[in-house]
Amino acid sequence: MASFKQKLVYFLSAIALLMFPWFIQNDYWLRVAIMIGLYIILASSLNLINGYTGQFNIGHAGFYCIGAYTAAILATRYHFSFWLLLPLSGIVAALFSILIGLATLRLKGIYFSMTTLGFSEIIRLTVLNWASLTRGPMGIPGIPLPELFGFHLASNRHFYYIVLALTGIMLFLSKRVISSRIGRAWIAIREDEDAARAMGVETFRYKLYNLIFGTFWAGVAGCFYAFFTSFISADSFTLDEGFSILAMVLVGGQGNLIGPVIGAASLTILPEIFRNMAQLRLVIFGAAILIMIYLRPQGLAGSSILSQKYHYPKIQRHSPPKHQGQQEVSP
Amino acid sequence: MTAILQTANLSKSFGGLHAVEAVNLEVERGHIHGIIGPNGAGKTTLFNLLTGTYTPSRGEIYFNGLSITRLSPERIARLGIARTFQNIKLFKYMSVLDNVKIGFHTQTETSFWDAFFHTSRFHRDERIAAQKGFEILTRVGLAKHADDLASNLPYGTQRKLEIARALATQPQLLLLDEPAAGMNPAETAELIDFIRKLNQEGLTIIIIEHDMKLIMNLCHRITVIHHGEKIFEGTPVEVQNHPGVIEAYLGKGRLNPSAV
Amino acid sequence: MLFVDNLHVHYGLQHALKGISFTVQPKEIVTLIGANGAGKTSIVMAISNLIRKSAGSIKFLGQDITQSEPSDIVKQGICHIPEGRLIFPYLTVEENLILGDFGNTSANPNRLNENLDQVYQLFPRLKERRKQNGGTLSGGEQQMLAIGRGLMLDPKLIMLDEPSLGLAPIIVEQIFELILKIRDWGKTILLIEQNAKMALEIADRGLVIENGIVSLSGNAATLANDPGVIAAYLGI
Amino acid sequence: MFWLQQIFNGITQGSIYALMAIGYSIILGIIGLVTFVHGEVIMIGAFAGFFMVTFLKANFFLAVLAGFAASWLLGIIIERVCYRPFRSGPREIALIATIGLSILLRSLSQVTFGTEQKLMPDLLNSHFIPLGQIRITNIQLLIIFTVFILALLLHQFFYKTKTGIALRAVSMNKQAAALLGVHVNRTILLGNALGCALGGVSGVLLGIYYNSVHPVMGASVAMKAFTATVFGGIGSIPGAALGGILLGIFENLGVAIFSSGYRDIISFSILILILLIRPQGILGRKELER
Amino acid sequence: AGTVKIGLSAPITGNLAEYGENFKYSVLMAADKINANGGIRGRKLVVDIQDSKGDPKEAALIAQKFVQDQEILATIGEFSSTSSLAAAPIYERYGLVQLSPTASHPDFAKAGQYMFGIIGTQDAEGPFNAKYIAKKYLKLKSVAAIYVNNDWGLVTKDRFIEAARGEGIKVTSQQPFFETEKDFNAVLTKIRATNPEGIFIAAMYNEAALICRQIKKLGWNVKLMAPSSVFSEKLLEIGGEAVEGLATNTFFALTDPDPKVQVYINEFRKRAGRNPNLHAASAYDSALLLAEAIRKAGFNRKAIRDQLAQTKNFPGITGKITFTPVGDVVRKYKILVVENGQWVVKKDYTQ
Ligand SMILES: Nc1ncnc2c1ncn2[C@@H]1O[C@H](COP(=O)(O)OP(=O)(O)OP(=O)(O)O)[C@@H](O)[C@H]1O
Ligand SMILES: Nc1ncnc2c1ncn2[C@@H]1O[C@H](COP(=O)(O)OP(=O)(O)OP(=O)(O)O)[C@@H](O)[C@H]1O
Ligand SMILES: [Mg+2]
Ligand SMILES: [Mg+2]
Repeated sequence: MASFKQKLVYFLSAIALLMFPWFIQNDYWLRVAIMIGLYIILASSLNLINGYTGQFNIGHAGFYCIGAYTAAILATRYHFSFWLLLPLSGIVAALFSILIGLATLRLKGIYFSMTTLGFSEIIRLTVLNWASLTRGPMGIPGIPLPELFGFHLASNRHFYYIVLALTGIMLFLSKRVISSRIGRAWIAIREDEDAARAMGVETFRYKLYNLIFGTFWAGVAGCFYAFFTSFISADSFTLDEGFSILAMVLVGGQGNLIGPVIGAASLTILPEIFRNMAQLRLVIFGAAILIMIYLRPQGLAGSSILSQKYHYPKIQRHSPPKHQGQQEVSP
Repeated sequence: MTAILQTANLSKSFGGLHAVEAVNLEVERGHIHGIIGPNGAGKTTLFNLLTGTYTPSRGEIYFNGLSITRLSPERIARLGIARTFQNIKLFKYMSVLDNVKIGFHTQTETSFWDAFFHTSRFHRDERIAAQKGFEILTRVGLAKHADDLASNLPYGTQRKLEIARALATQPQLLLLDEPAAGMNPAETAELIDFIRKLNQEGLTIIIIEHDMKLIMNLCHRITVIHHGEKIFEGTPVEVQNHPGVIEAYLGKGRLNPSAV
Repeated sequence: MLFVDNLHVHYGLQHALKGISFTVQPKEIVTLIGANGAGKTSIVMAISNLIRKSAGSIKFLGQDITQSEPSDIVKQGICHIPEGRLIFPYLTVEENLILGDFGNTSANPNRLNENLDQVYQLFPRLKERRKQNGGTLSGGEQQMLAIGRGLMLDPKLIMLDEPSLGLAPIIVEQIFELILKIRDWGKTILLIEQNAKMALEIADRGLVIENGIVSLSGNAATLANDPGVIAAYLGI
Repeated sequence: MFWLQQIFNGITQGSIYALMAIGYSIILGIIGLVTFVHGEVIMIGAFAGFFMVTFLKANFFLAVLAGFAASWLLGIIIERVCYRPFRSGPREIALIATIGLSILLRSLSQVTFGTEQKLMPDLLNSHFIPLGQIRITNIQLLIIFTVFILALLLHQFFYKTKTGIALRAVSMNKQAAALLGVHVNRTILLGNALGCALGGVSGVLLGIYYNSVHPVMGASVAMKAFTATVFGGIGSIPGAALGGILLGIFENLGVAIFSSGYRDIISFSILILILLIRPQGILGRKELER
Repeated sequence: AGTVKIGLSAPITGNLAEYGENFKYSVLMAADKINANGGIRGRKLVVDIQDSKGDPKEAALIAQKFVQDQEILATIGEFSSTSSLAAAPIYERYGLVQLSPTASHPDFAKAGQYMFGIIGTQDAEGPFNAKYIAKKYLKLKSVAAIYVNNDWGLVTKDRFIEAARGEGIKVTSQQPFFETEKDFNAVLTKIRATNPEGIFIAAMYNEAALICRQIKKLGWNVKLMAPSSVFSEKLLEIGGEAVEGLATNTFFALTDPDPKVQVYINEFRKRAGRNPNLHAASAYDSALLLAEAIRKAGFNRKAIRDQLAQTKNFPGITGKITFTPVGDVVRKYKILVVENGQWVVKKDYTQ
């Protein structure tokens, strides 16, 4: 149970987040804040997969893409409402993850990563090729504004509160799952799959659950993004997009809930701060990533557990030969 | 007395190597059954077969009379067989208590729904895991380490934790693969007492060990494996006096005072 | 030939070694005994410079090797056969052995083959399994391989970390015989053992490590009769 | 005829993938993790070759050598910046370092080399060599030949020389290697530099084959290198070579049968299918179960 | 006496940086020229340059930044139609002009009252290419198309193919490729099997040059044509002999005797170290157009938009610019052909 002091901190930050649009009378920074929220959902959902079960998904953008296109297509052609599409897009993304998972979850390490990468590209290229469904490279413009009780949610403020709520719900539910039997099973799988099975953990099933839960939120994020920008195209779901989500998770610190939040925030804000650097902007951004991990290798918010992992001395004690052989090659 | 575990013609080969060859094993309920044999004889492979980590090339395994031959490790664990590993396989970056809590996986049923809304089932499950987990830790003397990271424990203590974790699954049959490896004689003596106590509480145990003091002190029956085949089975006394076993395994005992 | 002086090691906040000092004379067998987690492994790891020392110095044959690269320490003639064996799982037995030659600085052009033959003679089992991947060997076979690999180096000092771990009694017997034989070849041995009784039987001197300090040291026979040692490490 | 030509195109393209994959596979083996900076390694190699050719009027071999040397140096830098400082930590950290360095290098070379595509002169006076009915250029043949020789040499190196065995040993267990007298830092440096240098050579070949070099040319080809490596099986040099060539063939057949839009869809799908049947890649070693 | 600020949103870094750079040089040149002549209504023109990396998401973010900054009166950008379209809803909602020098997607100008494009849409260019280049100049009876698989490439190809069919030209094959591709052998071998007389290459100059080279390497003698995007010195440099005879169209020519064009070309060469291409010229005109509109309308976003919409026969270096009611420009194209390694305007075929 959270201590009183912790509760107070939660309460105050909740107030601050709720008041934020009133402090900041600048729609640009508000938009940046919305993008941060979006990326928090994406990075946190990826962290659920990579950080908690140790599967190394590097094609998260694929699920994000599915969510966005599901929402865009159903909203523009069949006039589904935003509120229905939020969960629906998540479900569609999760359905795809079941497909992928059934086929590939038995693969280990890099091989699993490779299939997620391949999947992400297959999705993007299919979007580009299947013009009758997705308008191909033309993208889908004119995604309508969400409505609430007949009232159009048009302003950035509205979107801010929507994404704030989504992020909150996502983190809250994640926290609850993580600290339950399910989350423990996930972590056990990350630590040692054989041992987890010997404890009766149906590792395949739990990895699948994990993938479903993680990708569901990527789908939800996709739906939010589609409605927020009102125009989407395949350009927004490249491998690079997937890598930058991954970078957020790692810079923030994986395997704990706050890490990706901080990672997403800092990697979204940094490029904005460097805006005036013209051509040097990305040079500095790259350098900044390097500096951040030099300063805090376990991630900006690396948990105490992971930092112990990091300070672990050169020899892993008593590690059996299998592990030396197997783990060497993993992403 | 009835057999809790039986194998018929159990075999496993890797490429051309017959690691386990036509082994017929029968373990009585309530016994401590020892498995000994030279290095590379196939003992660990046998355990891996019994727990579903490997699928047999031939033969059958029966647990409580039911065939478990091709079941997955997790199914077998649910049926009541728990094990420890020769190469310790703890959940390194989890706390000691959390390691044991995983053991309750099969006895709890929190679903996503329960976790989201903290239903009564969730609370019940968490209570079970925490309370019983702590009980088990207390029993093996690890309670004071409950919040430590498993990987920070000394080697011998890690072995204890592995046993504790296996016990948490509430097994009928416990397989221990070299539990005394890396322990000094004093610690081994402590371990012997502990295993005996578990057995007296009704747990059937199969144990692989090279420490003859432990084996001879504990086991009701001993199976000797050599080159994947069962070469002898009998009581400790019979085993110690069997010339084939002495030649293949025990040695002359000249430099080996730990053998009783 | 080996001087360890005031060695300190920290793991994070944990102070694992708190000022260990001892020496090893040429051609003797010195054994380190102690409970689990007493710090025995940490001592040899620190000597090989595989873990960071917080303080202390180590001299070997008059040379200061406190901060030398692990690979240079090997080349000075210190062979460390680690706990857990650390076999290369995807190299064949023979390739594993060839690697043992890496730190060998002798000028003899045939030394590789000669040493290989010697090791195969010592462990016929390894010869049988020459082409098999190290990772598929059984525990005992891996221990043999690890020792054989160390001998390929033709070292002056051999540090063995629990060589009997997980071995069949008959093999343990052989390994202890082997240790004596290796000493007879003129090598110096630093032996870590849980099986204190056997270790003290073959050793010249012994050190008892407790909680990161040397609590007792002396002649092996004397230690074996010390009531405290008997109670704590030799069992009933 | 049409198919033969397509397959042959695939083999040529595949040989370049193969060379990149071999380099990638060495790095993957020795460092033990995916690197995201390999595209920039390839690009820097290509630029080194380009500058050699345009400013020093060098010939083919010097250009290749320049690519090799430049990327070798870059390999050393990468090892110092991305791998060594984080060797004792979880490997994801090094991975993010390669992402950072990749962004940095790519944009830095845009700033220094200019943003535009550069023309790589036709060094070899490309012309056709008639071979039955299919058309093959001398460059295609040279590329295939170079890759073949390199693959052979590397295989010998890794299995027959002590340094090669040491490289493989270090890729499995650094501590154990150190205990045997292998200078681990130096070996890792060597392995990474070698893998990068091969990337540099493939960069030069790419530049010559397509007559152009570009600061952003790396990213997409590096993905191919990664794909080919996994396809062929991690840790196997012949596997990486085979993976690269098969990838090239599948891509070209994919275009021939469907359309260019489906090129990567086809090759990724085949890759995933193959991994389902052989989870360790075509020639990859099966993981030990112990 | 204060400043007048306009925004420029362009890919300054990232994969499209090459194109963004052209924008930057030209727009800054235009600003310098205007300021040298006393600025706009006595105020100095300053350009706020923001880098979008070519990422639609960033383009939208920049749009938000621009609309927020009350000093910014109008903006130039984006390079690609995708990015321009992603930013369009924001410019429209807040009422700020987005004038794209290059977006030729027919949907772009339609995306709102505040969207203007001056490159001319493919609705006009496609028919010109089919009728005058394919049919009249090259006298093709059959043609195949290879196009970059993005919105621009697709539209360019579609409009051309439609028009070509209308002219009675047989279309034998249409094959897409992706921006990052370098190896066109497979596609070309495939197209070649359909045996067209000519090939229409809907690509930017870099890729077009590589495609021509690979066509040449296949030993394939086919007539080459392409949309105006290939007009660049780079095409000649990278394409070499392989682009000889390639026909395209333009409304901006380096050989244009108009002194203001020549002044621009010289100045650009001085700054960038190379000749300007169509994109660059178009960006220059965009800046001049905005300056003119601001001069006439005053410092009000809405007024500037209204003024811009009424632009008639504005004398740009790319020809006379008149906006259609939607916000597009109908261009007058000339045929442009590579002859002896030079771009040559074909007078006889001028429309
Ligand atoms: N996955 C595998 N692939 C190939 N061979 C294997 C595999 N697992 C075990 N073996 C071989 O099977 C034989 C039996 O091994 P096992 O581990 O069962 O021996 P063990 O009796 O447990 O020995 P120890 O007492 O040393 O642990 C050994 O020769 C070993 O090399
Ligand atoms: N990598 C590590 N991280 C944290 N603590 C460690 C680490 N390695 C060892 N320790 C701690 O340092 C102390 C000494 O360990 P060491 O391995 O040297 O003991 P040992 O005497 O060799 O024990 P064993 O008989 O189990 O091999 C122990 O308390 C152990 O928990
Ligand atoms: Mg075993
Ligand atoms: Mg130890």
